[in-house]
Amino acid sequence: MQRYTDVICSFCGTLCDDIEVVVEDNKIVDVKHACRIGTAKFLASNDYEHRLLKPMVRKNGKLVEVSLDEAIEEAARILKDATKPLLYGWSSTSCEAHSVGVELAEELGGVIDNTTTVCHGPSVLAIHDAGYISCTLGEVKNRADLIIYWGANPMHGHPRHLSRYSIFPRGYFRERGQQDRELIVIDVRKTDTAKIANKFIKVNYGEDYELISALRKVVNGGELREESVAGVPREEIIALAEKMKNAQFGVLFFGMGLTQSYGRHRNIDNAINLVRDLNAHTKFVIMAMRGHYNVTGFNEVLSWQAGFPYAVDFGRGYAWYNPGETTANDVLQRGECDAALIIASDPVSHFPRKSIEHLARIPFIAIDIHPTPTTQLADVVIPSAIAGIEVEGTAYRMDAVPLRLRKVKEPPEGVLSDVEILRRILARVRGEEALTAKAEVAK
Amino acid sequence: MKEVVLTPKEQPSYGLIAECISCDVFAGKSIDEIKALPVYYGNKQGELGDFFEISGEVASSAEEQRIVIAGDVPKTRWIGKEMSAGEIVVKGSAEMYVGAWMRGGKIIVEGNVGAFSGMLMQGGELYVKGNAGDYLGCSYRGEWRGMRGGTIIVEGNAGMEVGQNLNGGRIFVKGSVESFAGVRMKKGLLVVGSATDRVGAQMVGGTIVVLGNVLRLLPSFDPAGEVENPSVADESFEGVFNKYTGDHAERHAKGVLYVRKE
Amino acid sequence: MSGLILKNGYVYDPLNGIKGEKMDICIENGKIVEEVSDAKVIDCSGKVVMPGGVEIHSHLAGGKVNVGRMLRPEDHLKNVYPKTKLTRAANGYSTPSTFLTGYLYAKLGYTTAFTAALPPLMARHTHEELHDIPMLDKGALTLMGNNWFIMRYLKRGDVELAAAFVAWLLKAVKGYAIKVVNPGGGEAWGWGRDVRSLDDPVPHFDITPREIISGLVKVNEMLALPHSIHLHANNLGRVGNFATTLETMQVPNGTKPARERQVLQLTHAQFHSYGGDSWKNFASEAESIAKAVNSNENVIIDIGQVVFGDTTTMTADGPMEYYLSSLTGLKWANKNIELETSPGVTPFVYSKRSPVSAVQWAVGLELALHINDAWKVLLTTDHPNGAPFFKYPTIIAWLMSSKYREETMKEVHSAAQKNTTLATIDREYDFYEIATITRAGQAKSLGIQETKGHLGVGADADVAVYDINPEEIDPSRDYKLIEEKFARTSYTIKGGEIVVKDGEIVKVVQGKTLYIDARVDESLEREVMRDIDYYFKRFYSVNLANYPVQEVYLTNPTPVQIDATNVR
Amino acid sequence: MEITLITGRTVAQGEAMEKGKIGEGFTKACAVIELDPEDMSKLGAYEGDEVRVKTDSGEVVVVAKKSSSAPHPGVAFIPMGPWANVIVGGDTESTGMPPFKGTKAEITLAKGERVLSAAELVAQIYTKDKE
Repeated sequence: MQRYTDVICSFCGTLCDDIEVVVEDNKIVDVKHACRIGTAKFLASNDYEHRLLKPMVRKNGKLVEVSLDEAIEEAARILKDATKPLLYGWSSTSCEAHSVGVELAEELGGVIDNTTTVCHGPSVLAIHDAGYISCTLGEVKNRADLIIYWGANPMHGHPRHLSRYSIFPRGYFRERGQQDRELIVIDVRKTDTAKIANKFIKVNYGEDYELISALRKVVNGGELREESVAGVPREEIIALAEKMKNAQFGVLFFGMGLTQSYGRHRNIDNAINLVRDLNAHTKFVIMAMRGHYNVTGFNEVLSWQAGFPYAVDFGRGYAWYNPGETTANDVLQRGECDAALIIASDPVSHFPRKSIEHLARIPFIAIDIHPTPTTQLADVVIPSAIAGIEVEGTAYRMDAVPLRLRKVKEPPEGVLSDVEILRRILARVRGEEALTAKAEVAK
Repeated sequence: MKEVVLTPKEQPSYGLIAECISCDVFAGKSIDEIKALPVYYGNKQGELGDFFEISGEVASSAEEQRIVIAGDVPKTRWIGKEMSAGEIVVKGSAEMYVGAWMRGGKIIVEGNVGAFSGMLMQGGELYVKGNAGDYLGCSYRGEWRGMRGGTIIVEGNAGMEVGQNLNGGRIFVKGSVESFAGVRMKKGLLVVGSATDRVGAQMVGGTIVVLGNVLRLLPSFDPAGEVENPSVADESFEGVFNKYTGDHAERHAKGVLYVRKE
Repeated sequence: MSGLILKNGYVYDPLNGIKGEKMDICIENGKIVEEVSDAKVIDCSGKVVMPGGVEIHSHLAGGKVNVGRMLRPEDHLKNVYPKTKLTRAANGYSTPSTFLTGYLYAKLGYTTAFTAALPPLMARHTHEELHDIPMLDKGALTLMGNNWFIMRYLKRGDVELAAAFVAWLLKAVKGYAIKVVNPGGGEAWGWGRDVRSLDDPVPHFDITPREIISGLVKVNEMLALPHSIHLHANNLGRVGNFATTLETMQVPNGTKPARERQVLQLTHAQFHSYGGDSWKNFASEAESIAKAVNSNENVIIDIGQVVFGDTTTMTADGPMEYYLSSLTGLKWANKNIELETSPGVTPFVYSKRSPVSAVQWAVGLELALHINDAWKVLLTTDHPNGAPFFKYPTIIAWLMSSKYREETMKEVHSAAQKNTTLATIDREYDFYEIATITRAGQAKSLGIQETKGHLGVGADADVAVYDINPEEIDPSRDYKLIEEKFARTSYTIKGGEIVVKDGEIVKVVQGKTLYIDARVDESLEREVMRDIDYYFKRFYSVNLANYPVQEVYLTNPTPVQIDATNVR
Repeated sequence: MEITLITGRTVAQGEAMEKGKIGEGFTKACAVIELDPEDMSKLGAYEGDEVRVKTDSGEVVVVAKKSSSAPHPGVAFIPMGPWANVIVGGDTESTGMPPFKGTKAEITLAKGERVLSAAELVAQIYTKDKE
């Protein structure tokens, strides 16, 4: 029996690093401190019945088991033959895998994009225009006295966010924890997070932008003419603006309630500017509630390697970026890509039908840890080891703090890490000798 | 003017980057040289002649050059990029980025244009008989110094964020526009037939004129009375307009919005 | 690896006192050697040969640089290079991609570069980016001027514990030196405030910037670290800040350096040499600062030169970036980092028509020209704050040619003429002085002069060969040629390998990463670990076990061993 | 009845997803629509009833569930997953982001109709038409 402490949970962007895991005979038998989802992820790694274990290639319409070398060879062939391959996913694997992925995209002259495109892509667009006035989560824990979640429901999406970083923990300047803080939730529904808030403000669907504009006008000394904006009475807006201005350290966490709804990136642009306005009065910061545990890491790697955070087209040998043109859903819906590699993501479950109709039509490779609707439609399926459980690597928390993922157990026999699989595909694309056929199990 | 005619053959599904379709590039070349100009699709490089039948007369200077695209080019991008003089006529619809970074001359599109057309224009005229996509006359992502000169005229409708970060020049959309027309506008003139909502969002300067309806105004715009036949620069607009200032979400905003009274 | 002989070049090697003598440089196994038998000969006749350039202060890598990239996609439409068989796709002007950063430095003849500000909690990120910067040996100046542990220890007078903490921190984050940015101001920014003088107390910590600086100077000399403390003083960029700067230079008075170097490097001094009392009468005080440097044995500066154009400012001085973005109204990024620091980023355009930019441009040059001893001046742009680093050739040309300065002066706002002394200066740098401020002096300040910044036997074989014939070119007159030739080496040799030829990358190599591995007394270490443990459990958002950076992140990790067991 | 459809994460969806998307748990967690109780009675639906959700992009049968976040009349929620995503709109309005929240949908009772599993749904809607 082996007990591991300080293990990092590779589920969501909260990236809790205090997990204890007990392993017996290469099986995780106990998980402490993790949330329901994190625990499920650790324990599910044992469940080989629900894991992908063998590489598969579609032959005569059916996926059949093949050797790893054959799967790699076929994957390389599909990608090499393509004129505009799309390399998508990435958010649930390590930065080391991202790094090889960027090199592969460059080599292929393909388009590389990650799930940012369907979560905080709009936030990135807003950052381009407005900037990003933020902090690390420890700052929130130590200093924040006013915490706002807007269009975010961490009780479901980031179950330990509240207890580790925002409302509940005791901090250096907030010794009494929750008693020293106030929680406000702004949403279209009274979510489970809203239920524990000191105040819930219900905004009409699709009118967040108007509410932010009204708040900014008040914060900047203007008068509000309307009786109510976005379903929120004027007095309440003025009171909220006052509360924000009078906080010692305020934080606005926002989620997909703002990025995916009407207004998209402009909701965030306006929200960042609200926070900027508040800095003329007090200390205020804003933070995106990033979903996948390493969605942020991909943005970091691609930015330092290619200059842009997501949705990069290497077609002409250099990076070209313009979301709306180079983003996965647009490339798919316009029917531009003629092959794809999907890794650590399940777009068939999570992309709109119009995008998947094209994906289903083109040859594509799926690399994942377990079967998904995406692997169901893929032409090559390559099982991979779980980063953060079976493989080490780097991941970036939602506040861009980088942590080293740990390894607590061996992957299933013959199953390689994403890094190793990608390296082999890259080598074959380059026409280099096939790496040793013997599965070199990921370190 | 001398005219070169490009008759489209089959368009690639990948999107065709044809920034060489510009009077500046064509002028002074032979037809064979024009046929051999590079175009890009996916990870491949091809020649303009692979996708167009090319004939006609080449001028010695851009000013004297006219290019006619004799049909729909729904996958062709970047027509007239950085063009400084001459005329391009598209007898059909084109895709994204028509007239991006254009500095002079004229582009006429008889059909529709895709998103990001007129991006960061500095001069010249882009005339669209059909509709325009999103981000007409926009800036590039993150660039706060947007379109700063020239004129865009669209007879039909346009999409989201017309004139985003507009920093000079004029945009006229005779039909309707989607949300966020004139978002983050700083200078210049934007005239639209009608608008849905969030007109002038985060604008700090410049003028927007709506000749018809606005579905909903932002709460951060303030009424500033009625104006009859307002004129902006050398353009005047007939009728009685409600004048608003904004966007007062921004400090020191000096944007002006006119909406014609019904 | 066979040897190389660089034959018959004009060698400028200030650390060895060589001033343009025609010499051969022999290379074997990555080192400079006395002689070599089996060697490829490179004819360097009619060419200048210098040690590889050393960069002491450049925002090369890390969270803040990447925030700059994410903030500015428009910056990455410039300087675009498609991939080649050898090099990766690369782009970016003020915030180049990592690969481009390496390639561009190599083309300038630089072979070593230190990143200016590593925030400890984000250290892994900095090292990940350094990993992807080829061509250079690297190190990281580590931010400590607003660190809670340090402020608490120094307040209590526990200099030994502070030293033990610094030793632990440098090893944990694989850092190289003590960097101090707006001491106290970074913590105050946690509440949206700043400190504005050396005696302004830091909120809640009851310590002053003066105490932080003098304490860290003591710690640095106690540990006898190779570099001195590296200080970004308070009030950066503020009108009239020279008074604070002058006062700051007096803080370490009486301190004996533990090594042969300064005790204080005042970084990007250009941004700290301003007079006047409003933007309307903004003026240079470079002469006063230069005088103070001339008469102070303890202090050297790097200039932080401004070159006109569009750039991205980034610093751990959070309140300053807020202030700057409030002046320009441009987009602004901020990132308070728990218990440690508070960086910010905002774009900036230095315009020739702006009186302020014109004065800023002059101030940097004035500093370099008024300070008599070139060993006390290091060439930097505080990349990318004053300008991108690849503008160095322009600055070299300005320093070597008063005529070029006059020409530029004509193009810029008259404030440069009226409110600075630049127009009155005739001094022109020679090649020896240029080699001093770009290599030798930088290596000496960093304490790496045994192997870097010179061409004596035993040095690392890092060499730059420029196509300049000092007997034919008159830099004063041929300044455009100087600008051109310093931008593209004939050869850059890194660790004995030719990596650039005729301004093009011919080989991509991975450099070393230097970091400090200082050993302190065990009981002292135990004591400091108890505090570290306590603070991590309560106030950090990551567990202590997950904080230190593993060596796997470093390219060719090269610890610099320091025995500090006598501290106590 | 017309509603505005929003989609997003839930703990149950996250947990089920990590346990594998082939099992019944995933269907249970994601093939549901959370409705405002008033909307439910207007529709005549009870907890556990099948309803058909139809948009411009397609239609899907899911199970009605009383929302615990009510009141939010006119707004309904389906957890992210294949059921939601075969009916959300596609147009990114040149931003890259499809409209995952805010699709107009028509819901009708579909008592007794079978709720497909993820695999069945995918097989029904998407075809591999190669070779």
